Amino acid sequence: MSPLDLLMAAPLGFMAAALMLGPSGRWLILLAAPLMAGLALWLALLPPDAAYLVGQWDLPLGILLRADGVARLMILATALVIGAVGLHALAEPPEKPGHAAQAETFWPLVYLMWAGANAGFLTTDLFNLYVTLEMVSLAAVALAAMGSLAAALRYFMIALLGSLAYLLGVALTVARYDTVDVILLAQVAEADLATLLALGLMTAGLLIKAALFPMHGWLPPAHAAAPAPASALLSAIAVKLGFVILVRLWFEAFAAVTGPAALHVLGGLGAAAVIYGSIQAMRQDRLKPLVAYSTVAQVGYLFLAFPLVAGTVEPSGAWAGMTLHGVAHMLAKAAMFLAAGLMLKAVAGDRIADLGGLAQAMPLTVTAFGLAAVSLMGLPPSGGFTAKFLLLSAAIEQGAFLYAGVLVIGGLLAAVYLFRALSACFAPLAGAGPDTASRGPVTGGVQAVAPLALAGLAIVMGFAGTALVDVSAIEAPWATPTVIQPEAAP
Amino acid sequence: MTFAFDLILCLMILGTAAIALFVRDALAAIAFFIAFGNLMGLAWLGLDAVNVALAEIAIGAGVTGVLLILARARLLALGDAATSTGSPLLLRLGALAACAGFVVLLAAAVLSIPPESGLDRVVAPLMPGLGIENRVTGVLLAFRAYDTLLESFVLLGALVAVWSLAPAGAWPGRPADPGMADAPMRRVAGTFGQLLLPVALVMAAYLVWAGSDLPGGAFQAGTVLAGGLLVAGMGGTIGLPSSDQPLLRAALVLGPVVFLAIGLAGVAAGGLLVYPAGLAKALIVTIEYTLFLSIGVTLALLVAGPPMPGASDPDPEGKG
Amino acid sequence: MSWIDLAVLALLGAGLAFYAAGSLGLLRFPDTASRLHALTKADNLGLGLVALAAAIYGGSLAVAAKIALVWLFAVIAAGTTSQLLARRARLDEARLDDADSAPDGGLR
Amino acid sequence: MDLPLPVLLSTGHLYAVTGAALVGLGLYAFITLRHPLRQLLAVNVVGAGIFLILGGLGRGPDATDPFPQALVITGIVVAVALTAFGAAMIVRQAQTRAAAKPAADDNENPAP
Repeated sequence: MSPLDLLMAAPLGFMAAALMLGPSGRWLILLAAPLMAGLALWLALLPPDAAYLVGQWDLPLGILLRADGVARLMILATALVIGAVGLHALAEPPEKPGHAAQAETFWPLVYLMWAGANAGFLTTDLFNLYVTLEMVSLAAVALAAMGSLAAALRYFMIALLGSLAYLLGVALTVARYDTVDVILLAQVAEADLATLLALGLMTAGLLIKAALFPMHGWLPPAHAAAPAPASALLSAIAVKLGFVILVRLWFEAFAAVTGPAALHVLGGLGAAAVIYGSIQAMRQDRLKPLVAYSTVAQVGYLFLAFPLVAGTVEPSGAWAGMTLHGVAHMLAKAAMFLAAGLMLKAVAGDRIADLGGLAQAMPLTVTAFGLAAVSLMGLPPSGGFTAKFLLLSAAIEQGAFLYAGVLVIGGLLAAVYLFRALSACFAPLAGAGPDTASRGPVTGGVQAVAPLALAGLAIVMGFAGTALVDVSAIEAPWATPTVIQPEAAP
Repeated sequence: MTFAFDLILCLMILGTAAIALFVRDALAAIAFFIAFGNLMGLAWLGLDAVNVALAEIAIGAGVTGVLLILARARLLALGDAATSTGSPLLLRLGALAACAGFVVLLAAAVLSIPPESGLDRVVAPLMPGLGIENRVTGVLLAFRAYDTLLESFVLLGALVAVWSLAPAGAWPGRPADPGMADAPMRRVAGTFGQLLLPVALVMAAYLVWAGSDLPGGAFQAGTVLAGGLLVAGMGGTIGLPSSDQPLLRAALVLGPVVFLAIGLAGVAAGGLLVYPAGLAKALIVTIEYTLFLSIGVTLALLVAGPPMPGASDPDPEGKG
Repeated sequence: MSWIDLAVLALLGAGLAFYAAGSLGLLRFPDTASRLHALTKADNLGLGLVALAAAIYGGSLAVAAKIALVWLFAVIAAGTTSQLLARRARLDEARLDDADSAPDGGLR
Repeated sequence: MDLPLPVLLSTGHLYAVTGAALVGLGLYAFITLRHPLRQLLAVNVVGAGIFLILGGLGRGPDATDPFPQALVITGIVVAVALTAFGAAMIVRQAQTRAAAKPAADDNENPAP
């Protein structure tokens, strides 16, 4: 047994078990959360060259699973996020009142997303990635539909278009190179029309899934309307798989084909996303759209890092900054959506102005929101700070002052919109509002601890900086080209 | 097949596609889509890909067609005729220019790649080790079994996603009856269903068995089973099952779970989805038989849609 | 060209002629009943002739038996659907006589 | 019965180019059509076009590559799964909208 297969098999097993158990399938999360966290930890501690061929069928035909640094960190963060979100959802039902179907189907869908995300982070096969992408997208749309059917339908249609663009790119790649393996492609890819079109199509499709500006239109309504646990999973997991596939494409499979100009297009879109998303977040009156637009901005940083990684011969800093930013955002944003959900349940409205008095009424939850905000703003000491610091140093080192400026301004803008929400919590009750007694219970319990734990982890990441940087470098494409030599087929 | 045949077929494919996309009336569009799917099946025959031809006609034209017809009927009952309405001229012109340019680019890229069966050379020498002849089945159930394993869970997940749409108060429950409301029509369809369901079962079982060596396989067979179940359901031969029936749930997860279990058992022989020497064919056939059953039931329920309130029990016998 | 090829060609030609006639009837006849009349009669015969041609061309009893099964099921399916279509058409006519009413699901 | 047509393209390229044209047609329809059910149909046409590109370019002189064939079968199954979910969402949305409207018309009950 190896965590490389169990990380995919266990959630699928839980999915089937949840379907068999029906309404009581929800309790499975008590088993799944620690088990998956253990498996993810096991994966993180594997020797650096951990990889194997499924079924021992050799490339180019077979499928290689590989535990590189990105996969290790993403899978660990996924386990922590889904585990915490699941425990939260156990205590705080995710469904609309009376929707027994949602209460029951929530769990198999979560496990499907879990399996898809883990399988996607581990595989180096572009077609296999298509299937995992669909696992995650399907679950994501269904979870979004639990909040608003209209927003989910829009998300679905756009995601479908993204899938098709990606699939068309994969089809051209298969035809051109007779392989869809990232590692093999890196050795043979040439800059001809078919290859460039394939890369362009795959990139366009994945940018839709990753919700990079200006393809972000579907995200705010879907994420804002979904139930809090679903929003947390959408922002933390669903968006990240698209990003990781893009990393595989741009820095590995087609690294020899991509030019600096194209990388700067991605970086420029990322920079625009940071500014645009932040400004939109500042303009929101309601809490969940604010948090959703913050995702649009935070996704921008991931792509702003692309030219920084490619712009130097020693990209370990920028690479780690990019990866750690992804991880920190997963933890912090999931924490923030869960906290926001609890806060909105406690007050009557959904506006930021309605949050007055919550700091006294539910201190744990507001603390979680605040800690997550610290990481999202990039204040020390937090994972967000480590990531942004690494990116900023890379930008300054390379003389990319435009990107450096966006990094700084983005942090400031995040501070503006997040402090607005936070200070609303500390504001006294609005005069004519309901009295404090009616402001919901002072929730302790798992539902309040889960976001606090996630936000705490986002902060603690800041203290584990060097260790995480080392993990992120495992089998990174720019590192020493230790070509993976899996055991040959019998 | 000659070039002339291929050319005429391709033109007919494009023609039916264009009508299916742009005709005003939704039912006409779906009818042409089904014709388009059947012609696509012919195209796959022209490409000597019989496995895909079967899948395309059964799933691409058949199941998708029924799915769309049923959705259109349910929309029509709500007063939504799903007619295509024109969009602004400027949008159409812009889209036309963009799509035409894109097609030219795509066609140029396609023409720059010489058609060849490159991986056939890799697949062919590996087949004797599996003990089956059908290379496509070999790829689906051995060399790329991991894709197929995940895909079987995608299908299951799609049904869960459809179920999640059940309105408040309808869970657990049955999908809205897709059957004929008119009693004489129901009788006619019922007679046909009684005849077709056993035939479909036999036919599907044969398709799985043949799929080892001849064109066929679990997906094609599952679709045939789904077709039989649907026709039987429309005629009232079998009642639609309630979403919480344990037997139904077991039928749904059986195939994917057996596949997963065999995959994990492979670890004993060296790794995920490794088939021990000599056992490959037996394991593949086991996977395919359980998978086809689950696929059949899943596809039928996918077409039927989410449980709805007031979908009463039309037939107490439950489902087959 | 052997006499078998000739027979196959002749059967195919006759089958296609029936199909063409049936399609023409479908397009030109005024009401559903007569359209169905043209379609089912001509198509069943056309299919029979084409199937016969294919069976002869296949040259083995096993192939011929399979084609016979295909033909049988196609005929049963065609019979069923045309009955359903005819019933549907009658219901629609009755409803039109009743005066206009709410739109209704095509499958019901 | 070879017609005196010049063979402009190999069989594989002919089908692959047809696939490319289907992708373009479907994409145009997806952009210009307003009704989600029609968009879903357009998506299926685009998918069929992509599959045809895969199949056509896998067409060797004497065999068609089983690898793209298997990918196409996987793709067809994923497509029908997504189409079913999409159709169900479209119908449910229409039903919720009809139920939200006052019962002015007699289409109130969410019939199949």
